[in-house]
Amino acid sequence: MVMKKLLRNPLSMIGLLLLLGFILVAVFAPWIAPTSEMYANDPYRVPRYGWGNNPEPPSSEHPMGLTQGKYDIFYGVVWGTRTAFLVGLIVTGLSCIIGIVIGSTSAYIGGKFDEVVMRFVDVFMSFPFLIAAIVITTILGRGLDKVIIALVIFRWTGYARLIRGNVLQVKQEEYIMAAQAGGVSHRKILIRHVLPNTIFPVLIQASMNMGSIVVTASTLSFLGLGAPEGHADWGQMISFARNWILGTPDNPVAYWYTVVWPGLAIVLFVLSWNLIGDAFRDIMDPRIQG
Amino acid sequence: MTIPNTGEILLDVQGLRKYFPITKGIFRRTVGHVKAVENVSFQVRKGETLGVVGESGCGKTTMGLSIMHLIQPSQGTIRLHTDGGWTEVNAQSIRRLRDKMQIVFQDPFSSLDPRMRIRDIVAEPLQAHGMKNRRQRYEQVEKLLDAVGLGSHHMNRFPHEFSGGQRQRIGIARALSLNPSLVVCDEPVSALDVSVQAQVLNLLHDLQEEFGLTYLFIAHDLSVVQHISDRVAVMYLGRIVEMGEVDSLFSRPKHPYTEALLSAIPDPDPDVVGEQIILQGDVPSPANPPPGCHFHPRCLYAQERCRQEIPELLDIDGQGHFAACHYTQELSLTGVSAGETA
Amino acid sequence: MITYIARRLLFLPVVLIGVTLMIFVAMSFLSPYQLVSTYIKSPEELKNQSLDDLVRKYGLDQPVHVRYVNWMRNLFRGDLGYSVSANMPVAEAIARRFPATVELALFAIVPVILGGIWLGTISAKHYNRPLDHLSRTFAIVGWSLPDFVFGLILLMVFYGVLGWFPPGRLSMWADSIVLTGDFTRYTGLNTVDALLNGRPDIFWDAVRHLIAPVMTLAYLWWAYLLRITRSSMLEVMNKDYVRTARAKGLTEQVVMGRHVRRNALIPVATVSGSMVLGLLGGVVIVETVFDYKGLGLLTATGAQQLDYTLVLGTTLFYGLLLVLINLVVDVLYAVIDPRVRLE
Amino acid sequence: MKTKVFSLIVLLLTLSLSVSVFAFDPETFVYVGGAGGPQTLDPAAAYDTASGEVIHHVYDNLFEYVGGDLDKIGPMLALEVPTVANGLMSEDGRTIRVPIRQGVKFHDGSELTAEDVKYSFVRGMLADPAGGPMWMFFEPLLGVQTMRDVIAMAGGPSDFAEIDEVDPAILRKAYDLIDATIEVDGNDIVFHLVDPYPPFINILAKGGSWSSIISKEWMAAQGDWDGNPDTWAKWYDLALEEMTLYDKANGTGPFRLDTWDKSGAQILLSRFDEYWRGPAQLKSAVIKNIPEFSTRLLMLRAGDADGIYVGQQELPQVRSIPNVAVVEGLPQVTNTVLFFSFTIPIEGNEDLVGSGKLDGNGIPSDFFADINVRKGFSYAFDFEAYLNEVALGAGEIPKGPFPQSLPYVNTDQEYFTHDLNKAAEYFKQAFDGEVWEKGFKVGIVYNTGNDARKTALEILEYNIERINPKFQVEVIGLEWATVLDRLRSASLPVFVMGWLMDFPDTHNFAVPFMHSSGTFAGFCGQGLIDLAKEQFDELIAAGIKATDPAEREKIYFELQKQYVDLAVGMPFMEATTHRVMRDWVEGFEYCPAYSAQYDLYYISKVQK
Repeated sequence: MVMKKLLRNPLSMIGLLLLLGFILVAVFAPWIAPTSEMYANDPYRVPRYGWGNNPEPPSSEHPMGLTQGKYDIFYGVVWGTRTAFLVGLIVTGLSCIIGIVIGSTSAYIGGKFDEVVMRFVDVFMSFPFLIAAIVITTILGRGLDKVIIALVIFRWTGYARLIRGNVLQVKQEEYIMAAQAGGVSHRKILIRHVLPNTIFPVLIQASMNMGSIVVTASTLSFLGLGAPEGHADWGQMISFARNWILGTPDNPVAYWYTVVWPGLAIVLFVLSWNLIGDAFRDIMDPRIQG
Repeated sequence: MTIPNTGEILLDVQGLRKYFPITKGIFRRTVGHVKAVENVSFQVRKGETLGVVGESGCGKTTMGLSIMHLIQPSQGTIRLHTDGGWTEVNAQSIRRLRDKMQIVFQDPFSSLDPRMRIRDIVAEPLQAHGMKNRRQRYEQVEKLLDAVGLGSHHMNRFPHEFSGGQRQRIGIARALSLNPSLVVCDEPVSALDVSVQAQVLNLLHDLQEEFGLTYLFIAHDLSVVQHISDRVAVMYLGRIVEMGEVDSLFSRPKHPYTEALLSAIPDPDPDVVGEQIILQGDVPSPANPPPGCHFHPRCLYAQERCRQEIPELLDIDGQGHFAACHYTQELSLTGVSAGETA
Repeated sequence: MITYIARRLLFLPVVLIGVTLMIFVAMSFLSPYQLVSTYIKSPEELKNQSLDDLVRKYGLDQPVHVRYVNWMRNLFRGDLGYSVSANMPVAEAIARRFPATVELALFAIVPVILGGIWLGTISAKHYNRPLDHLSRTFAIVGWSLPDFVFGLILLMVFYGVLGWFPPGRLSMWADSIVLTGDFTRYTGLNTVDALLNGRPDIFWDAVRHLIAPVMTLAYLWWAYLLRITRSSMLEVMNKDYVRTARAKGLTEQVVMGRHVRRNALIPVATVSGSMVLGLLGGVVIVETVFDYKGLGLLTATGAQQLDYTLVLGTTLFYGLLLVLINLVVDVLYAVIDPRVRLE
Repeated sequence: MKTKVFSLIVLLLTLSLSVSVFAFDPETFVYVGGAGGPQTLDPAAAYDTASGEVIHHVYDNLFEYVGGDLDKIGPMLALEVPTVANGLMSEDGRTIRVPIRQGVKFHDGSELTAEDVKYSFVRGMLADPAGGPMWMFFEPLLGVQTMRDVIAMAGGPSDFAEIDEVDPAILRKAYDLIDATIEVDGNDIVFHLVDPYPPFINILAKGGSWSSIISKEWMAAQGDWDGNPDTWAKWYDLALEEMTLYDKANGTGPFRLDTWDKSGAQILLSRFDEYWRGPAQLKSAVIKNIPEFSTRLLMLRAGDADGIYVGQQELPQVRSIPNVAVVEGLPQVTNTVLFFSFTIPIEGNEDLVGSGKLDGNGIPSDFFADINVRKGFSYAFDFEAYLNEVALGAGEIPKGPFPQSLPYVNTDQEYFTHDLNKAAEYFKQAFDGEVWEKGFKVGIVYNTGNDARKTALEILEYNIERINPKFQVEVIGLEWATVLDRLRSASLPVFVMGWLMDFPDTHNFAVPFMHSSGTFAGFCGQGLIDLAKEQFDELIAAGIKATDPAEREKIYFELQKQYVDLAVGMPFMEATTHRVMRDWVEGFEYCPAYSAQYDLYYISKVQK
């Protein structure tokens, strides 16, 4: 039913198609952009075609051109799709799980425990996210895994708060008491009754965040804290473009390809998630059912 | 009307209290308590139905939930007679006792998990009590549904596909699934249409006979209680103010509050114009109950003594009709005859 | 309500201690020689230097808990320590840099809110029609663009090509006036100070430097506000009183203006608080691109150089700010919406 | 609709107001540097280029290089350059007399005396802030490295935590030791060197922030040390910001320090009108720091900046900008080297050494102690590709550890070339053929953010993996802090680092690269330290004491040969530098010894 509604809405339709496209690219990356001989043992390393720094415009060999450091943009964009899904899924998945477990337990148990946990969440939320991410990646070192850790540490709190609010509401429902009266254990009540009735808004929120995680990761790349240099990662590809966006004085778009391709990938990826998420919200939101 | 079973006692409640703290200030200091249930003692005999009535907020639901240990009572002992012995109902024993005590909730819309199928809702207590085999469970569910007047074709549906009365039947089926001896019915029909109310009440009545159930039947409406109960307890501001056999209580109320409640029952015969007693004022806050008899500000017969002294709940006639009123002997209160209401 | 506020303030120290404790815990992962990098910032500075002497001199070999106790002790004396990367005491660095960020946030919040509401209204009015799709797509694109990309493009267009909005906070000539004694810096907000000093030229100069970063921030945040405005407007539009108003034959403009928008704005007002916070804490990139010397940039550079005294000081400050602003938002919420009661 | 039109008009008005007419200011020079401002402005503590940028213009030195030529030293605050020929330097080179120029004014109006000159050096040595440049005076004057060593010479401990722990009598004795090395004789000042030290005059020359001349009276007036032999310890090894000259300055230079606007990351300098050589043409100068290259570039394009810092790799982007002059190929005395650690700890180092054994999945601790391995690596590197593609031709391939612009460097020394066959030959001999047979896996490290060095390592990786498929090289970027930490325990099997001269003498490269106590020996493990002690230390000591140029040449030729023969490290780049400025900037003078990008004294702006 939800699917039908999604397909009927032109925006979410576009979103679904885009997402499908990205999934296909990610799955078939080894065929779309075969791993180069140069880095045969690590397909996520973008091959370089020269040791110089200057970008090179698209050619028949390099359909999207070479970006700063002579990295092949096409290869980076294709394999970057995998990285985007990987980072997005892991970060969203982990922070969702942590947030849901902590948030729902805290709300379900309530009382002093809830109070303590929420103060704990407050502490995490008191860090400006980007600064906190910088501190963590500076301490842990550069690398995608570190970025993921940093993102998870400061993302779960949002989910925890969201689900806590929902659980507090659902907790009042009589069916919870009914289950208790039926002798069902608290753990089972939480899993079987509380979570299924509270988790949906969190999942939608999470899907909306899938896209923005890629943007955040690219921001960290911009600050020199993202994926290791040369790793197929859109954020990094686009941060390679930072010095070239200005073009030359007589041709401001001289290096358009350095920013357009990876930029387009990010924008479309985020767009696809957001269009779906947006439509989802419209569908699920009982308030705007006219 | 069944003759009250004067046999053994199933549930024994002594000095039950449930206080909710009122906190104030920065440090959440406890500055007082809402005494939702205050020193309530009563017994329920095996096979009988004890009706509990009172206005909303009088603590009857809290009492029911406390007995079920769905909320933690503040004080008092609750004992259940099981397998030829007494078991105290407390936080430790309650898990074991769940199959002996069950509850039917007030709101059939909120008491069923909207995301579960009927078969799973009804089977859940079975599963929790160790019935591992899914087939067996569903067979049992089928029987239960049948017993409450629903068919097996309902099993795979979700709650939102049912009407209120049907949902309450499902709730009852769930309560019966463990084959309990005591069922607390927490206003099971108050959320239903009048036409459906009678059906559900009849069902409960039939089930009682079929399964030999004992009911603690909570309602805010005396007319509902009249039919199903053997005995009735009337609660006011957390205390039982009168308790007795249904006939005796209805025809010869011993407490002015009961009298007022009785007078509010609409008479089916339009020619009989009963004198209705309108209670003055609102129910006082249980956080700050009036001194003396809690009912005195609204009582037509209140005397000086009522303002100062809390009356004890005493057996007035030596035959199990209790009342908590200083002047119960002096007053002659009007009741209704048992057959009078529909 | 006063009790509520007091209670929340009571938890402030708990949060602040938690925040600083976390940084110290994170720091315990670092060796003294990693911390020395605050003083030797690059391989080129690695001359005939004895790392051990530096470790000893700055007490970097002390265990983390000892440093935490020392830091706390100094904190109670009002001393936040000295920031090597900022070349000044941490407290002074915050006092100097924060006004810049505040100024940017204040200037940004206006177009963010107005634009967001405008877009949201369009979307709601044309629910599920092309204009709705258009404005939402427009906003989401803004949200999907890494801000450094958009910022650099704006910088190129408005400074590189048109020469209108230069980077920095002030032009050179204005800077030299502001830095001299004749110009009193009351607030640290250049625009305000310029007006207070009766210098409209400096005011214009400051505004000129604010436009491009503000544009970047605005485009970034529009999607968020559009979303909220749109859904709350749709909700209100389905309400009976709005239907009644329509049925009465009121013009669409009146219905929208008087009934829908006003009621739909309550949730918008409540998210503004968190937006101010986001703007105060999350403008690192914009500050970097536009060389806008604010607190975010300072902290980010400090963090990258492992200047932990600075990071501690600023996170403490941000924590304080966050708790206070959230409190204000809660209270405002209760004031705006009579249905809300503060427990 | 009306409101929209109205707001549009307001907007347009605002925009038109905001378009300021570009104003050319011929008397102000704006330089925009990259990341990081000065750490301190104190000449005795400053050791970073950003500090030198300011100190250069505020202070003067005793000598300077004439016309930027490192071989030609002329007087500045001195009246004459001491030589044996003019009698100001003793035959043995250990006593150096320097007559001080009279009538030179400090910015506060006071006049320079010989006493000020002595104070400048003595105060610097006594303060000796950790990590500072003062070793350059301790070495020639006392033959030690730090003030701690001097206290030890005076009979005290050298490992004290606080200087108060040291007996005041010993402190006084330490003071006397230092005091005796510099003597005021009328208007002259006399240095007494413990041994001959040919580059001593270079250390004193312009470009070296550490030998800036400060005013004793003014310092005392600021509450700093007044020359009292018994109180100096109060100013010993203070934190940078606690030092008086941290953000204040009173020199004799052509510009005075107006403001160090720390929160705005800019420094304002203004012309000192009573400069002894006559006032500069520029009235003021602004030195800013903007880390973001694009922002700097746009400022240059717009003419808001007269000169900006541009990294080597970004150079192609500025070459074609109209009205911008790019001066390229400016010589520097520097060397970028690929170092090997001879003794690598295994534990906790698994990300780089793998299994820690020679089993194809790692390297043993003494992997690079085998000369064949080092030579294999060295011959595998593609020097030409790096020079031409990465450095874009800006520099030279070295012939050893000493930059070829220095004296006593053998430019005919035979050096490594890109030769994979030779590399294979050496790898086959390494560990008696075991390396070739089993292969290895090693992580080689650069500090993140340095793209050129990363590329150098990737070139190495690419070539080595082509030699034998069992050879696995992984290029790993580590944060600078981590690099520093792991350098200290010599944990990095292979790393790249550069050395920029302090003073133009071969000695300044021999020590860090080859001496057992040099900066890099410590990072290359006990294996190299032992080798250095045995083979290099004595030669290096002899080299600096030798006064006869022919003798020095012989020694340094030998050191260079040994370095290359033993493949101690692999120097691969002597980079030149460049300056990027608007073409209205005139009078640009360059000297490799300057840490400042421009010598503002000579600069003027002429609109074309």
